[in-house]
Amino acid sequence: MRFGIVVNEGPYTHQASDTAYRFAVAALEKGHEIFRVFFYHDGVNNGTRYTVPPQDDRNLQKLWSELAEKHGLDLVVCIAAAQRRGILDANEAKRQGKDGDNIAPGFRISGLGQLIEAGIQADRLVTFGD
Amino acid sequence: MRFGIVVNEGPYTHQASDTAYRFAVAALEKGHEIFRVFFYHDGVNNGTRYTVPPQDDRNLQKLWSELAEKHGLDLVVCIAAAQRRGILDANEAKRQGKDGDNIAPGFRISGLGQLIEAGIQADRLVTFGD
Amino acid sequence: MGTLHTINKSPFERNSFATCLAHASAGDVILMIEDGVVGARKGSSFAPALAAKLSSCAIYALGPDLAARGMKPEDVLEGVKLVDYAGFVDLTTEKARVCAWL
Amino acid sequence: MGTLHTINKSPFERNSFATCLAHASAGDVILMIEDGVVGARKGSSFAPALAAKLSSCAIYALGPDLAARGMKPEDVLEGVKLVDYAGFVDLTTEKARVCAWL
Amino acid sequence: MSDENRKKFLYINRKAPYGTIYALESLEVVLIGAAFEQDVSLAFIDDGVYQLMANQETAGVGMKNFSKTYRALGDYEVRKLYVEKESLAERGLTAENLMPIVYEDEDEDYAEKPSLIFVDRSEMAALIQTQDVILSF
Amino acid sequence: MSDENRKKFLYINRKAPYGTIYALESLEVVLIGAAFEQDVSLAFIDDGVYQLMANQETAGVGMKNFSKTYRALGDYEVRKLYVEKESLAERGLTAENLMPIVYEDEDEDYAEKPSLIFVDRSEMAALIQTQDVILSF
Repeated sequence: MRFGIVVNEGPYTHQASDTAYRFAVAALEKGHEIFRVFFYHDGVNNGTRYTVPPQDDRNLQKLWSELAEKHGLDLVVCIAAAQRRGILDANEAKRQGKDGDNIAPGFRISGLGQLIEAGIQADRLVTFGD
Repeated sequence: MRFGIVVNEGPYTHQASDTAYRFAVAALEKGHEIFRVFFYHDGVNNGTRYTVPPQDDRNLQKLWSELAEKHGLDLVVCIAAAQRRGILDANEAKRQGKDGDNIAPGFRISGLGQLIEAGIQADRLVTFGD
Repeated sequence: MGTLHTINKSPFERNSFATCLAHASAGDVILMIEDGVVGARKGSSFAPALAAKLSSCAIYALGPDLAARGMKPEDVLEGVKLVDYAGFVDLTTEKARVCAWL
Repeated sequence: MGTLHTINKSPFERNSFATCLAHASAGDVILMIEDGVVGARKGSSFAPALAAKLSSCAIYALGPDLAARGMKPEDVLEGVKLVDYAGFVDLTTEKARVCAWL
Repeated sequence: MSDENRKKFLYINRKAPYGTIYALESLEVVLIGAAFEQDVSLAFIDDGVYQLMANQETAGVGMKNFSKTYRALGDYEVRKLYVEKESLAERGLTAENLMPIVYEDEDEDYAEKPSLIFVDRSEMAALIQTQDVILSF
Repeated sequence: MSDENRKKFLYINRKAPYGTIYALESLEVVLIGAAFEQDVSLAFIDDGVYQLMANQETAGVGMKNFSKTYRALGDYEVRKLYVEKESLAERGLTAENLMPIVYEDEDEDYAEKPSLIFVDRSEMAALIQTQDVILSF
C-alpha cells in the first residue's frame, strides 16, 4: 500500500515525530511505499540541521534524513509553517533577505498543496501530532 | 516589584509568548522591574531571527527584541532546550561544529541556573506555557 | 496573602481547570487567560463548578481573551470579574505567589 | 471496512479520548498510542467506558508505549489487544481510513 | 475533474482559536486544498465550535482576526461545515452565537444558502465513515 | 547559606513521561536547581504520577529512560516528593506501582528513608500555600 504520513509536532517536545518515524520504518519493512512525509505546524522543526540533542539521546533529524536517503523518501516541510517558525532553505533565505539557512539534508520546503496531493495519491494518510 | 517571566512555548503555535509579552509590557508600564525573561522548552523558538511571519501578522521575535532593547531586558534562552531544538548563537555554533547560527538580537543563550536565579531574585515568577 | 492561580486551558478540553479549582484555597484568586476564558461562559456544563468556587475565591477572566473568542461581558458567569493585562499584573502583586495550571 | 481511530492523549488529561469513543462506529478499531495508552489500565476510573466500547469495537494498545510507562500486559483491561509498530501498520491497511484524535 | 478522481476530504477542527494555531493553520490547508477540487467537508467538534463564534475581536490580544475567512469559504466551493450540536450545548452556545456563513448556489440563480449544517454526535460519527481522507486539527 | 536566603521552590509535575518532554525537562531544572541550595519540593499531580512508575522500559519507543534519575534525587538533597493520592486512585494505581525512592539521612547514620510522601488533595493545596516559587510542568 501507499502511505502518506503527516507529522504535526516538533522533535522531543512531543512524541509525535518518534511515533511517525517508527511507523514509517515498520511500513517500509513490510514492503509498503511511503509517498511523502509532510511536516506541518511545529512539525517543521524536525527539519533543522542546527539541533544538537544530548549524546545519549536519539537525533530525530538525523534519523529522518538517513531514512530518506536510504529509501528515497520525500520529506516536505510546509513553507507557510516554516516561515513562522524560522526554518529556511538557501532559496528562502535569499528571498527573505536572511543571512543563513538551517534546512537539514533530505528535507525540502514546499507548499501545502503537497499535503493535499499526499491525501489524494496515498491509500492511507496517517497523522501524528498533538 | 521585580518580576521573573518564564515562556515555555514557541511563538504562534501557542498563545503563551503573546500573553507573556503583553504581561511584560503592562508590568513595565506600571513601573515594575523585569529581572529576566527565561525561555524554556519550545519557548526557545522565540529566539530565532530566521522567522518570517506573514506581513499582516505580528512578529513575536521582533517584539521581544525591541522590548529588550528599549528596557534593557535580559532575554535568556535555555541552552539545553535550545540544543534539542536547533537554536544556536555564534559560540555554540562554533563549539558544536555547525555552519551558522540563528539567535535573534537581544537574546542570549545560557544555563538553567538562570531560571533558578530568576526564581530567587524576583518577587514574583510568572509562567506562560502549554 | 494567598495564591494567584492562572488557568489557560479550556475546561472542556483538559483537566487542568478542574485541577486548578481543586487546589485553590479559600481566599485565593483564580484568573482565566487564553483558552481558559471559555470556562467563564454562563450556561455551560462547567458553570456550576465555577459558580461553586466563587464562594471561596475571587475569579477573574482576561477581557482581551474573551473578546478574541467572541464573548461579551454579559456572556460571563455572574460574579466573575474582568481584567486587562494591567489588571493581571496587579493581581500578581496582590498575592504572594503565582501558580500556573498548564 | 470501517475506520481506524488513533488516540494519543490520556483520558485523564484531555477530552480527546472520550470524543474518540463517542465517534467510533460499530466495527471500527481504536488504537491507543503515546500517552493514550494510560487509558488502557484496568481498575482506572476510565476503564468502564473503555470496557463498554469493547462490545462494538476492537481496541488495541501500542505495546512499546505501554512498556515505556511502566505498564505490563497484565495491567491492561481485559479484551484490549497489544500490537507493535508493525501491527499498527497492519491495522491502517485493514481499515478504509485513519482518524487521529489529537 | 471526474467524480471518480475526487476524494472526500474531512477536516476535523477540535480546538479553540487563538490559544493555539491549529484553527488558523487548518484554515490555510482548506484554502489551498480548494484548488484541488476534491469533495471537502469541515467538522467542528468540541472546542472547535469556538472557531465559528460571531464577533471575534482580536485587537486586544494583538493577533490576526481570521474569523472572516470562514465566511469566504463558500467562494472556494467549501460549503459543508458540520457543527456538532452536543459540542455547542455543552459550552452553553447555540447556533445564534455563531457567524452566519452562506454560499451562493450557482444552480439556483445564486441564491444564498447556509453552509453550516448542525448535526448530532451520531450523525457526525456516520459522516466520518463516508470519508476517504481525514485531517485532524 | 542561611535559612533567610533560602526560598521554597515547588515543582508541579502534571504530565505523563515520554508523550511530551515536560517530565524530562522538569527533572533537568530540578537537578540544576539543586546546586542553589534552596528548599525544594516536587509535586506529582494528575498524569504526573506516571513519571514515578516502576519498570519503565523505553527501548521499544527509542527514547532515553530517565526514570532512574528520580531515584538519585536524594543525593542532590531533593527529598520531598509529594504524590497526590487521588491522582493515583483515579488511574487505578497504588503506591506499590511506583519506584521506591529513598534518601540517606546523614543525621541518622545514613539510614534510608522514603522520599515519596503521599498526600491527599487538600494537603497538596495547603502545600502550595507555603511556597515562594512555583514552577509548573
